[in-house]
Formats: sequence, C-alpha cells, structure tokens
Amino acid sequence: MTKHDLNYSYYPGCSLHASAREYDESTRGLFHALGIGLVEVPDWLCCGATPAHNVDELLSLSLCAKNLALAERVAGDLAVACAACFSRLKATQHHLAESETKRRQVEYAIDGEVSFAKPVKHLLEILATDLGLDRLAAAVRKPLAGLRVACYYGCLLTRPPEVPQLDCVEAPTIMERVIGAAGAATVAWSHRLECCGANFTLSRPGVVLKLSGDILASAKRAGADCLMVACPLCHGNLDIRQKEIEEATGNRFGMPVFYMTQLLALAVGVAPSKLGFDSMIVNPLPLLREKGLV
Amino acid sequence: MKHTKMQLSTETMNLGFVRKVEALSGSSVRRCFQCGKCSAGCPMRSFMEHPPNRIVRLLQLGQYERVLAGRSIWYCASCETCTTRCPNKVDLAAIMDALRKCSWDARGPSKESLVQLANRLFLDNIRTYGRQYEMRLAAVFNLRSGKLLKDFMLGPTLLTRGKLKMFHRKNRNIGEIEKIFSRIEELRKKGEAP
Amino acid sequence: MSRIGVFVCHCGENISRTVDVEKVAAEAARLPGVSYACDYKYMCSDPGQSLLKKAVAEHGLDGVVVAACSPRMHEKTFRSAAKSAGLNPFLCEMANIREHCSWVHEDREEATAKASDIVAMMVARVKKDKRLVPITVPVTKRALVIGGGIAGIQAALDIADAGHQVVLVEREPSIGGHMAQLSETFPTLDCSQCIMTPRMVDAANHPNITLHTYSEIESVDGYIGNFQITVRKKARSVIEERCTGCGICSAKCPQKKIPNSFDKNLGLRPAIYVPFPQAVPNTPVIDRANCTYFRSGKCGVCQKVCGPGAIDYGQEDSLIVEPVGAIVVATGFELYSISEKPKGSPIKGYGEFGHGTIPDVIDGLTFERLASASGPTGGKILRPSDGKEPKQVVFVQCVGSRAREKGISYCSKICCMYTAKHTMLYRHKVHDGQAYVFFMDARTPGKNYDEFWRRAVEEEEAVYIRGMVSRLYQKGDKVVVMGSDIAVGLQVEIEADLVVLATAVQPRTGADTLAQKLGISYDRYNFYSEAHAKLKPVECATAGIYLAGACQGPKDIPDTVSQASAAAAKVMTLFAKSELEREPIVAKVNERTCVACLYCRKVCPYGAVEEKELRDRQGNLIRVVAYVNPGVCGGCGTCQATCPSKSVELDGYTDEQIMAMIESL
Amino acid sequence: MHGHKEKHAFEPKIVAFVCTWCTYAGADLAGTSRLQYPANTRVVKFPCTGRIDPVFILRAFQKGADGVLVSGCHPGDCHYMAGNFHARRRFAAFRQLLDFIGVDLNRLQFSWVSAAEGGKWVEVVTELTERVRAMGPMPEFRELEAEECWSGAIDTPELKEAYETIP
Ligand SMILES: Cc1cc2nc3c(=O)[nH]c(=O)nc-3n(C[C@H](O)[C@H](O)[C@H](O)COP(=O)(O)OP(=O)(O)OC[C@H]3O[C@@H](n4cnc5c(N)ncnc54)[C@H](O)[C@@H]3O)c2cc1C
Ligand SMILES: Cc1cc2nc3c(=O)[nH]c(=O)nc-3n(C[C@H](O)[C@H](O)[C@H](O)COP(=O)(O)OP(=O)(O)OC[C@H]3O[C@@H](n4cnc5c(N)ncnc54)[C@H](O)[C@@H]3O)c2cc1C
Ligand code: SF4
Ligand code: SF4
Ligand code: SF4
Ligand code: SF4
Ligand code: SF4
Ligand code: SF4
Ligand code: SF4
Ligand code: SF4
Repeated sequence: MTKHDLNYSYYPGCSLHASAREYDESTRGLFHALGIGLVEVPDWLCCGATPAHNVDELLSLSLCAKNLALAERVAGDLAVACAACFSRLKATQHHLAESETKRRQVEYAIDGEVSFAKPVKHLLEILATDLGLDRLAAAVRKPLAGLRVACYYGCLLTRPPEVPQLDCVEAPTIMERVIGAAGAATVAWSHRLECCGANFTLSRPGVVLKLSGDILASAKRAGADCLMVACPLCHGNLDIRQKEIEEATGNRFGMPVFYMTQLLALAVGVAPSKLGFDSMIVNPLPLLREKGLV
Repeated sequence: MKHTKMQLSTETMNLGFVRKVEALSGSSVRRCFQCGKCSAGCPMRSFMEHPPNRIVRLLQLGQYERVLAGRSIWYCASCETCTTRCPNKVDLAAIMDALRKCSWDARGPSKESLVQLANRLFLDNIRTYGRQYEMRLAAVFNLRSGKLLKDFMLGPTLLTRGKLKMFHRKNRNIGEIEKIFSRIEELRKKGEAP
Repeated sequence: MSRIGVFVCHCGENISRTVDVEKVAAEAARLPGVSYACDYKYMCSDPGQSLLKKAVAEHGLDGVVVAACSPRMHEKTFRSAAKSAGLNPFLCEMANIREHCSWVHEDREEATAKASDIVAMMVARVKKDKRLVPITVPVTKRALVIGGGIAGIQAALDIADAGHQVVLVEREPSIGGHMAQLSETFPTLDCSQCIMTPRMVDAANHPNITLHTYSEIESVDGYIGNFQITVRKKARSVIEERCTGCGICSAKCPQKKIPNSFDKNLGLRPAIYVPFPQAVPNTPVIDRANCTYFRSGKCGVCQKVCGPGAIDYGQEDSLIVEPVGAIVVATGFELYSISEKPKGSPIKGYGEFGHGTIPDVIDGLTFERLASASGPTGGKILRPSDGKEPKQVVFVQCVGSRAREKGISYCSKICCMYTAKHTMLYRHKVHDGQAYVFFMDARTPGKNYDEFWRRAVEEEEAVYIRGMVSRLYQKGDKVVVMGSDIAVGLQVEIEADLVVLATAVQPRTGADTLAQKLGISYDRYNFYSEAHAKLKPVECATAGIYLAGACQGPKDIPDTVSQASAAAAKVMTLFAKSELEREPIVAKVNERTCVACLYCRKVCPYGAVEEKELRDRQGNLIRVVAYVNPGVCGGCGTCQATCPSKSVELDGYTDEQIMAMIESL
Repeated sequence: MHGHKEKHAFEPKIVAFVCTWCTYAGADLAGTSRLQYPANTRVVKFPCTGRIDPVFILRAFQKGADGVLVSGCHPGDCHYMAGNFHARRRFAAFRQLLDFIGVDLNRLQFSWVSAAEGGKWVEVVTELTERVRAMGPMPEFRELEAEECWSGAIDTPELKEAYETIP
C-alpha cells in the first residue's frame, strides 16, 4: 500500500475556518490517521450558501461553478465537509447539466467552463464507500463502545432526492453505519431529518430555538448520550444555542454535539487535544470521560 | 387586501407572473393538486401566514400580490422537505427561491426585512471578502437591524472558544469574484438573464 | 311406521376421537322408527356410500340420517347416494356431529350425549320429510330488452349474436339514449356519434332483433323462463313499413318552430320529425300536440307530399304480446333540471341558482349539444341568451348530488369526468376562453380517469376551485358566481358569460311504475335494486330479470357496457338449458285456509306471491287466495312465519319438520 | 388444551335457531377452526331467520329449553335480502309477548353471526350458556296454546305498524 491510495481535493467552506474550526481540525486529523490525502483547494470562495440561492439563483450557481473550476487545479475528487456547501455544489452540477441556458449564463459570469467531471463527495460518502466500512473498522484503536449516539442528518445531506444521492432520502443510514463501524451504539429517534432552523440563526433566532429544541428533546427521549452532525450550521444551532434553548424551553439537555469526524478521529486514535473539544459550547469531556474515551 | 374576496378573471389572474415563476424555478405550478403534504411536513409552517400549499394555490390563481405581500416566503428555511415529498414533483423549495428573487428584485413590500437584510449582508460579504466572516456578519447585522443586544451574550463565549475570527482578510482572487458579480449584473442589464 | 336408517361416521378419527360413535349408533337404534343403525370409518368414501345403498335395499329404509360432517360439506353426496338407492333424495338428512360437535368439544361424555341428541333431532325430522321433486320450468329462449340506450343496444346485440331472439322496446321514436346526445366522450375523447351510430344500425339490422320504438311496456305476466309481455306501440301516424325515410314530409311541414328536446330545446324541429339525423329507425313521427292537422283538422301537407303514402292520421296505439324467457331492464337515467325537476324528485330546488330563470345557466347535457358537431350550433360554443361566444365559463359540480339535506345523498359518479371533458372541449373550441370549475373533490377512480382530469388542469389550464358555489345572479349580460376557494380561505367571485351545472343523475321519471309492472325492487330514489351489491350486481331479486346501465345507479359508458354484457351473459346462461331445474324448497299456499290478507305478499322479497281467483265450474268467483309462484319463490320462508292463518308452508322446512326436531329434545 | 374442567351442578339446555347461510356456516367455521365452547347447544337450521316463527321459540321453552338463541345474517347481508329484517321486526313484538307471559328475556338471545365469524359464534354461545347456567333451570312453563297466542299477536299495534312500514 502506497502512503495514500486515496487522495482528494478539499473544500472546507467558510464555517470550517471559523465557527466550525473543530470540524476542520478533526477532519484533517482523521484523514491523516486513515492515510487519506487531502489538499485544500487554493483560493476557494464562499459557495453562497442559502442566502444566494434564496434570492439569486444565478449568483448561487456562478459562485459554486467558480469553486468547481478552482478545484480542478487540485487532483482527486472534491471532498466537502459542510452539508450546505456539499448540497450547493452538487445542486449546481445537477441544475447546470439540465439547463443549457443557465449553463451559458454561468459560464459567461465565471468566464470559464463548468466542471461537471469533478465528482463532489461528502466526507461520509468517502468514508463509507471509497474507504469502506471494513477498512474504517480495521483502523479503530479505541472503539466508542458504550456511547449512544443520535445521528442527525438535517435537511441538506439527503435532499432533494435527485441531488445528493448519498443514501435513501427518507430513511438514510449512512451516518449510523459509519459511526457503527467505530463501535458506537446508535439510537433510533424521530427527528433525524427535521430542520434545525438553519440560517435563521442570525435573523430569526426564535425559529431556531423552537426547531432545534424539538430535535434535542427527541434525541433525549430516545436515550442518546450525544448528537452527531455533519454540518456546521446544524452544529451551530444545536450546540452554540443549546443553553439558550434550555433557558427558553425550561428543559435540561446537556447534550454534547459532535462532528462526526471528531468521534471517528477519537476512535482511530487521534489525540483528543487535537480534536477541538474545547471549542464546543456544551462540554463533552465529562461524557467522554465517563465512557472511558479520554 | 388580506381578506377581500378574489375577483377572478383573465385580467385579475396574473398568469404572466406564474409563468415567470415556473421558468425561474423550473417547476410546474399547475401540477399541484392541493394535497397539503408540503405544508404537513414544513418545519416553518407555524411561522408562516400562508402555508406552502396555499402559496402554490395563490400562484395557480395568479394572485401575485397576495403571495409577495406575505412574509411566508421569507420564513422558508429551504430545507427541501416539501420538494422531496411532493407527490407531483412540484419543486416548492425552488418556487420559494423564485418568489424571493421576484420580491428581492422588486425590492417589494416584504414584511421580513430582517431576513432580507441578513441575506443582503451575506452577499455583500462575499463580494467584498470572497468568504464569509461570521463575526463581521453578525456585528453588521446587529448594527443595521438596530438589535444591538441581540446575541450579545453569545459573542464573548464564541470568541473565547476561538469560534469567531476578529480579523480577516480578503481572498487573493477577489478581483475574479468581483467579476462574477459585475458580469451577472451586466447580463441582467442586457436582459439576458433573469 | 317409518323405517329409518342411521349411519354414524368416524371420519377417520375426526369424530371418533371425542364422540363414542358406537354408543351413538346403539342409542340411535333404540329410537322409535329406526330400523337400522351402524357406524363406519369413512361414510363419504365409496365403500361408505355402498354401505348406505345396500342398507336401503336390504332393510327397506324409507329415510336415512347420516351422522357425519356438515351438510354444507356432503349433503349432495349422500342425497345422490340415496337417490341411486331408489330413495327420494329429500328423505336423506345429515346430522352434523363433526363441525358442531366433535371438533368443538373435548369432553367425551358431553360430546357423545350431544351427538346422540343431534341424531335424535334429525331422525325426528326425517320422519316428517316429504318426497320432493325438483321443479322444472320450461324456458322460452327469447329475451326482452327495455330501453334502447347504449346499455340496451349492447345487451340486445350480445344476446342476438348468441343466436337468440331479442325484442328491444324503446320509448322514444329513436334508439340511442343519452349517448346519442353526447359530443365527445371521456376518457378517450372519441366522438360519441361515431361509435354509437354503427351500433344503432347493427341493432336495427340484426336478424334476431325485433325493434319496437315509440313503444312502452304495458304489462308483464309470468315468471322466469315464461314471461308474457304486452307492448304498447304508440301511434306514430306514419306507417313504418311504407316509409322510405326520404324526409320530404319534415321539409314541407309548415309547423317548424317546435323546440327540439333532443337538442335540449336549443334547436327547432317540425311537427313531423325524426329526433336527430342519425335516428334509428329513420322513420318520422307526428307530434300530435303540435300538428295543425290534429289541432284543427287543416293542413295535411305531409300526407300530400309523401310518395309512398306512409302518413296515416288515423293510426291508433296497438298492443303486441311478446312471449319471452328473460328480461333486461336498461331504461337509463335523467338529469335533474333546476327549472323543471323531474316529477317526484327528492331534490328541494335551487332557488339560489335562479330556479332556471337565468338563460345562460345550462346543464351538462345542453353543453354536450352545444359542443356536438351535429348539434344546433354546429359545434360552436354559443350561449343561449344572445348567441355570443362565452369567454369565461364557470362549471359547477355536484348540483343536487351529495347534498343530503337538499334531497340526494349519492354521488352522480359521471359529472366530475364529464366536467373535466367539458373544460377541454371548451378550450379546444375557444382558445382564448377561460374555464373555471367549482368542485368539492374530483372523483375519478377509473382507468386513465385521474390522468384525464389532470390533463384538463395542467394542459388545458382549467382553473379548478375547491368549494361549492353559494349563489348565481344575473348582472347585465354576465352571470355572477359567488364561491369560495377553501384552499386559500377566501371568497371568490367570477363574472361568467356562461355557467354549466353538473346536475344530478336521477332515475327515469316513472321508473317506479315500470318496476311495479315487472315486480322488481327499487331504492328510495327509484334506482333499480340488484340482488346483491357485490355478488349479483346485474341480477334482480326477481328471477329472470336483469339490470344494465344507469337505471341501476349512475354510470358512465364503460361501466354501462360492462354491465350490459354481463346481463346478456346471464340471459345466455339461462337460455343454455331448455328447462330450469331448481331445488323444490318453495312455499305452497293452502287454499282452503288462506284468508287473502296477503301479508305474505308484503314480506316476500322475491315478489313470488300473487293473488289467485278461485272460481267454480261456472266461472263464478268464489274467493281470492294467495298463490306462490314456484318459479319465482326463493325459499326463504318468511311468508310462512308471517302468515297469521298458517296457510303457507315452505317445503323442506314445514312446521311439522321443525316441531318434530324441537319436540325430540 | 386439556385443563381442569369444572363440573357444574346444572347444565342448561340451549336451543339455537340459525339460518343456513350465515350463522350455520359460522358455526361450521368454529368447528373447522377447532374453537371450543360448551356442549349445551342444539342447533336447528332454517333457510333464513325470516322463517323462524316465534311459536318455535315458545315450543322450545315448553319442551324444556332453558335458553334460546336466534341468530342470522347481519343486517343488509341477508341471503334473501330482507328475511332477517322481517325477523327483527317480528321478534321485537314477540319479546314483549314473552315478557308478558313471564319469561325472563335474558333467556332469549338474538344475535348476528356471519359465515366468517366462527369466533363470534363461540362467544355468543358461551356467554348465553353461562348466563343461563347462572339463572338456573327454566321454571315450569304452563302449557300455552301456541297457535292462538301467535295469531293473537299479529294484531298487536307494534306488529301492525312494523308491517305498515315495510316498503
Ligand atoms: C352531460 C353528460 C355527459 C356524459 N359524458 C360521458 C362521457 O364522456 N363518457 C362516458 O363514458 N359517459 C358519459 N356520460 C354518461 C352516459 O351518458 C351514460 O353512461 C349512458 O348514457 C348510460 O346509458 P344507458 O343506456 O344506461 O341509459 P340512457 O342513455 O339513458 O338510455 C336509456 C334508454 O331507455 C329508454 N327508456 C327509458 N325508459 C323507458 C321505458 N319505460 N320504456 C322504454 N324505453 C325506455 C330511453 O328513452 C333511452 O333511450 C355522460 C352523461 C351526461 C349526462
Ligand atoms: C385492502 C382492500 C380492501 C378492499 N375492500 C373491499 C370492499 O370492502 N368491498 C369491495 O367491493 N372491494 C374491496 N376490495 C377490492 C377487492 O379486493 C377486489 O375488487 C377483488 O378482490 C378483485 O378480484 P379479482 O378476482 O379481480 O382479483 P384477485 O382477488 O386479486 O384474484 C386474482 C387471483 O388470480 C391468481 N393469479 C394471479 N396470477 C395468476 C397466474 N398467472 N396464474 C394463475 N393464477 C393467478 C391470484 O393468486 C388470485 O387468486 C378491497 C381491496 C383491498 C386491497
Ligand atoms: S405537496 Fe405538492 S401537490 Fe401537494 S399541495 Fe404541496 S405542492 Fe401541491
Ligand atoms: S423548503 Fe421552505 S417551504 Fe419547503 S418545507 Fe422547507 S421551509 Fe417549508
Ligand atoms: S315523406 Fe313519407 S316516406 Fe318520406 S319520410 Fe315522410 S313519411 Fe316517410
Ligand atoms: S299535417 Fe301536421 S305534421 Fe303534417 S305537415 Fe301539417 S302540421 Fe306538419
Ligand atoms: S361525480 Fe363528481 S360532480 Fe358528480 S356528484 Fe360525484 S363528486 Fe359531484
Ligand atoms: S387512490 Fe384510492 S384512496 Fe385515493 S382517491 Fe382513489 S380510491 Fe380513493
Ligand atoms: S298470509 Fe297466509 S292467509 Fe294471508 S294471503 Fe298469505 S297465505 Fe293467505
Ligand atoms: S318462501 Fe320467501 S320467497 Fe318464497 S314466497 Fe315465501 S316469502 Fe316469498
């Protein structure tokens, strides 16, 4: 086996350089430990996220197309960590392949060609399919035994059905399969696919309190120790706002919200100090200590 | 307007607007048979005055002012639940996008100026820096929305956890990014893009 | 003294496991009248049956009881065994000691005692059994079809094609019914006339079909296989055999301004007319109420111009008697009209829609005539009031139907589909017109039906508005429609140029009178009742009478034709034998004691009870009694339990038989 | 299941009048399904409950039945369309008569058991058996001139009315 038989270009997205710093750090740590190569796309720009497609589809498509063009400079399929960026980038390829007019407009805007050839892959897909669950399981040094995880998909990892094609749109199991390979137990719960309030976090935090509150309550009901997410937006709403939600609803959750890469990296033996547990608002260390994982 | 009766005729039904929404969204409006499944699963339904199915219904009747006057479209979280589950493949999420664009372009009488403002700042950020800097976004939003105290408590917490970058710099390729914005504006001016 | 044989079966171990079969046989042997009793491993097997036959012969048995399984299982088997042993099969009974005993009880003692009781009951019964002979009725292989719409035509053609004679009776001057009035038909949009006319001609030309148009059923006598039908041929004033259908009479008739009801009064016709150009037969009829000659004795133009001399002003109604073996009723439906509701309609009226006073409010059938290429406007959609092309047309569904408190609770079943069709036809003819439909829901459960409706909405851009209409009123030359869109939650107002009401499908006026003549039952709306909603959907409870088409309930053409062919198949099944044989379980009246109260007639679900006049030799009426027609009686026994003077008895279940069982307890 | 079976001091005699098409077949089904029920019932088969003359019920009581069951098709499912409907009307009036004579109406049970309801047959029979067992033997029943009684009963206003309303 060569040092890296899997190599990817990497689009972290804005959040991973700021509020989701621990997602970025743990991703790099995990991939390094698994021997997967990851090279950041130079000069990538914001994908436009929800606000762009919300009001200006052409802009949204153009920003994403530009990023795809930039990614061409690095070898390997494009690995994306953020579910929102993943969704936008994939949707762009999908819509532009369907509409000749839109493609021409976009190509004019970015002054270049749209790259349809570059496969856009979410980290989950890379772990579950490209690497494979067997190899992932083989790499586990510290099984997450005893940890009951509620896997939270949110909206954009699976929807709309024809875009991400990651897993069954209404009953996905990819997160459960991946974290299961690391020895964790997963709970069956009702709000896996409900919306957390997404980008209303800025303009209408009340919405987030309600929707994310329901999600936390559902996970708690199912007996989960913690939540696992694959999207910085979800993380922001469920972790950063958790205290506020507790105040608003009068419920106590105390539910650490991990990025999936944090838990996996922990399992494959990356030092906990390198996984940004200290940046989480709901302190996960008591739980991890209790389970003998740190 | 809100509760006045609908006078239906070929004149009062703005079908041109409907066709525009259909073109922008790439989704048929007429296919909808008002089953209500979209509204049944919409996480934002309780915040909207027109549930998603009614938005489509008003569109079918060409009631364009009634749709844009409401705040429903600004409360859509783009979660795609409706689109995913619609039995008729009505792409409601895309229709919502299209409606917001229409309202945005018209700088129309949206009641949800806060969401509009957040969107606007977000896009401005991209144009100026190339990437999103959450600290700046939040700070400017608070300043401009007059909600100075909003999230006041969160700011310091996040800073101490290293979650907000106080300092940021522009992308090296900021020139190329500006070009995208201006070229899109140019296309629109020439009427070559919606 | 009777000589009964009792045969107790082990059924392998199924019975003998819990029932002491030897003991049962031994106890049976002691019962009075039993001269032979035995037990055997498998009574239904060949050796078991031979055992029975041998015993009948050797012991001269005059009745047998087989104590074994349920009669529903093997009664036929043992009765035919008895028959081949020379015993009347109705003198063989079964005692059910398996399903009703050994299988449901565990205690051997109790089960054995119960088995003995059951045997004793059946022995008591068989002693009172009478020899019965299966009833045979000859079958006249000739069918009557009443009503010449698509249902009647289809049924008549199917039966005639099978080689049987058919008499087709149609009330109007031409066959064709409603389908002849339609423009194009859902779900395929093929032209109604184009598919209908050839069938009409086939029916008229078929060597096995006798057509009586402008005729009605005067009376019906007899029963299955043997009906006598009297047909009243109304005076046409035209001798059918002479008329060549040249049409000169109609062309020359000076009375030309009579509203043509075939065209829903939108067009005009002369006093001597055929209802529509493709009419079958193409023989005119004089509308005596509007003919000058009949009103004042003057004119006579038609007679003068008619070359073959076919006009006969003196013609009178004639009565024809037709013997038939089976009847298919196919008299179709009528549409409720908001202005002139059919007599006896349960609908309370539509004052809120103007009671028919707004000229541009029409019904679905009128719209069909407007859209029909052979209609009064040549297929142009022009509104009645001023002949202008309407640009905004509002369709209103469920008018009269599904409005329990307005009179009718049922769904008319066809109007959702034909309204969708109307919006399409309208769009095809008036490209810049807009169709609106007020509806509660679209009921489109048929092959390619929902797709058809969706096409109207999605491709032909009909605006469907969920919600009923509250009121219609005239405003200038517009009709204002006040409705609401319940999805939006707002009132809707449309100033329409034309409003089309999908009014309720109702039975024919007078459907009940015909039913009474036929002795068939009908529901509270006058739709004819099938014998069983699921398993006998084309049979009437009255044997030998079958239903086809919309007379049984609202139906579209595919359903109508299916039912018509099914009815025809039933008729052919009946005609497959020249004699009918049926179980002789029928009621008989004791004429000596019957007091003619006719309670029995009231309760009989089959209409089997008739009045019979008893006369002396001179023919003087002595008295009237009830008479049960064995061809019709279904054998339920309700009459017997009802008769206050105990004058009617059901063979096979006589009071004697039942009492014997009870008393043996 | 061969559990301990109680022996009772009193075993009532039950007569069941059933129609061929529904209840008789339902009882057959109980058999083919091997359901278990008390062995006290004796079945008399009729084409239809419409054939069941109340006199039979009287006679059964006279002949020592402690309980009587009348069972046929569910309303609307009658093989003969309306037989059970007439039966229902007739028995409504008849119950009053029985009551008048002094028969405890708890000894007479009417029910609907379809050909598919083997389980229901078992329930009905078991329940009636247990109820009648608890009531004890039927008191000595004075001989009635059944015919008279019945022909008299047809003229009760209830029955008259019942028949007037038959369509
Ligand atoms: C507006 C409208 C549009 C429709 N469009 C469609 C369509 O597009 N597709 C479709 O599948 N269906 C359609 N239908 C339904 C269709 O008309 C019926 O299914 C069909 O006509 C039923 O045929 P029928 O023979 O049972 O009855 P009818 O057509 O009513 O025929 C009955 C015949 O019996 C005669 N008759 C009545 N009483 C007597 C009597 N006492 N003695 C002798 N003769 C008698 C009548 O004169 C008539 O000729 C439509 C109906 C309406 C009202
Ligand atoms: C949940 C449900 C509830 C319903 N309730 C009602 C109701 O209340 N009232 C009502 O009127 N209707 C009801 N229906 C509808 C009713 O079940 C159908 O109308 C009816 O069963 C159709 O009968 P069928 O003989 O056409 O088809 P089926 O019942 O499907 O019979 C077809 C038979 O053909 C056999 N077969 C199939 N392929 C082959 C082959 N290649 N070779 C040999 N044999 C083959 C099958 O094994 C089967 O036995 C209901 C249906 C459903 C699903
Ligand atoms: S789910 Fe689709 S068809 Fe149903 S109401 Fe919503 S948009 Fe219309
Ligand atoms: S995309 Fe918008 S309208 Fe659709 S379900 Fe999500 S929030 Fe509701
Ligand atoms: S003119 Fe005589 S032959 Fe000609 S259609 Fe009239 S009646 Fe018949
Ligand atoms: S006699 Fe009567 S039918 Fe004949 S032409 Fe004169 S008006 Fe017409
Ligand atoms: S078919 Fe449709 S329009 Fe007609 S009564 Fe039924 S629901 Fe109403
Ligand atoms: S598909 Fe079934 S449930 Fe739906 S409308 Fe048709 S019949 Fe009713
Ligand atoms: S009920 Fe009896 S008495 Fe009355 S008419 Fe019928 S048979 Fe005769
Ligand atoms: S037995 Fe039934 S069907 Fe026959 S005559 Fe009597 S009531 Fe009518």
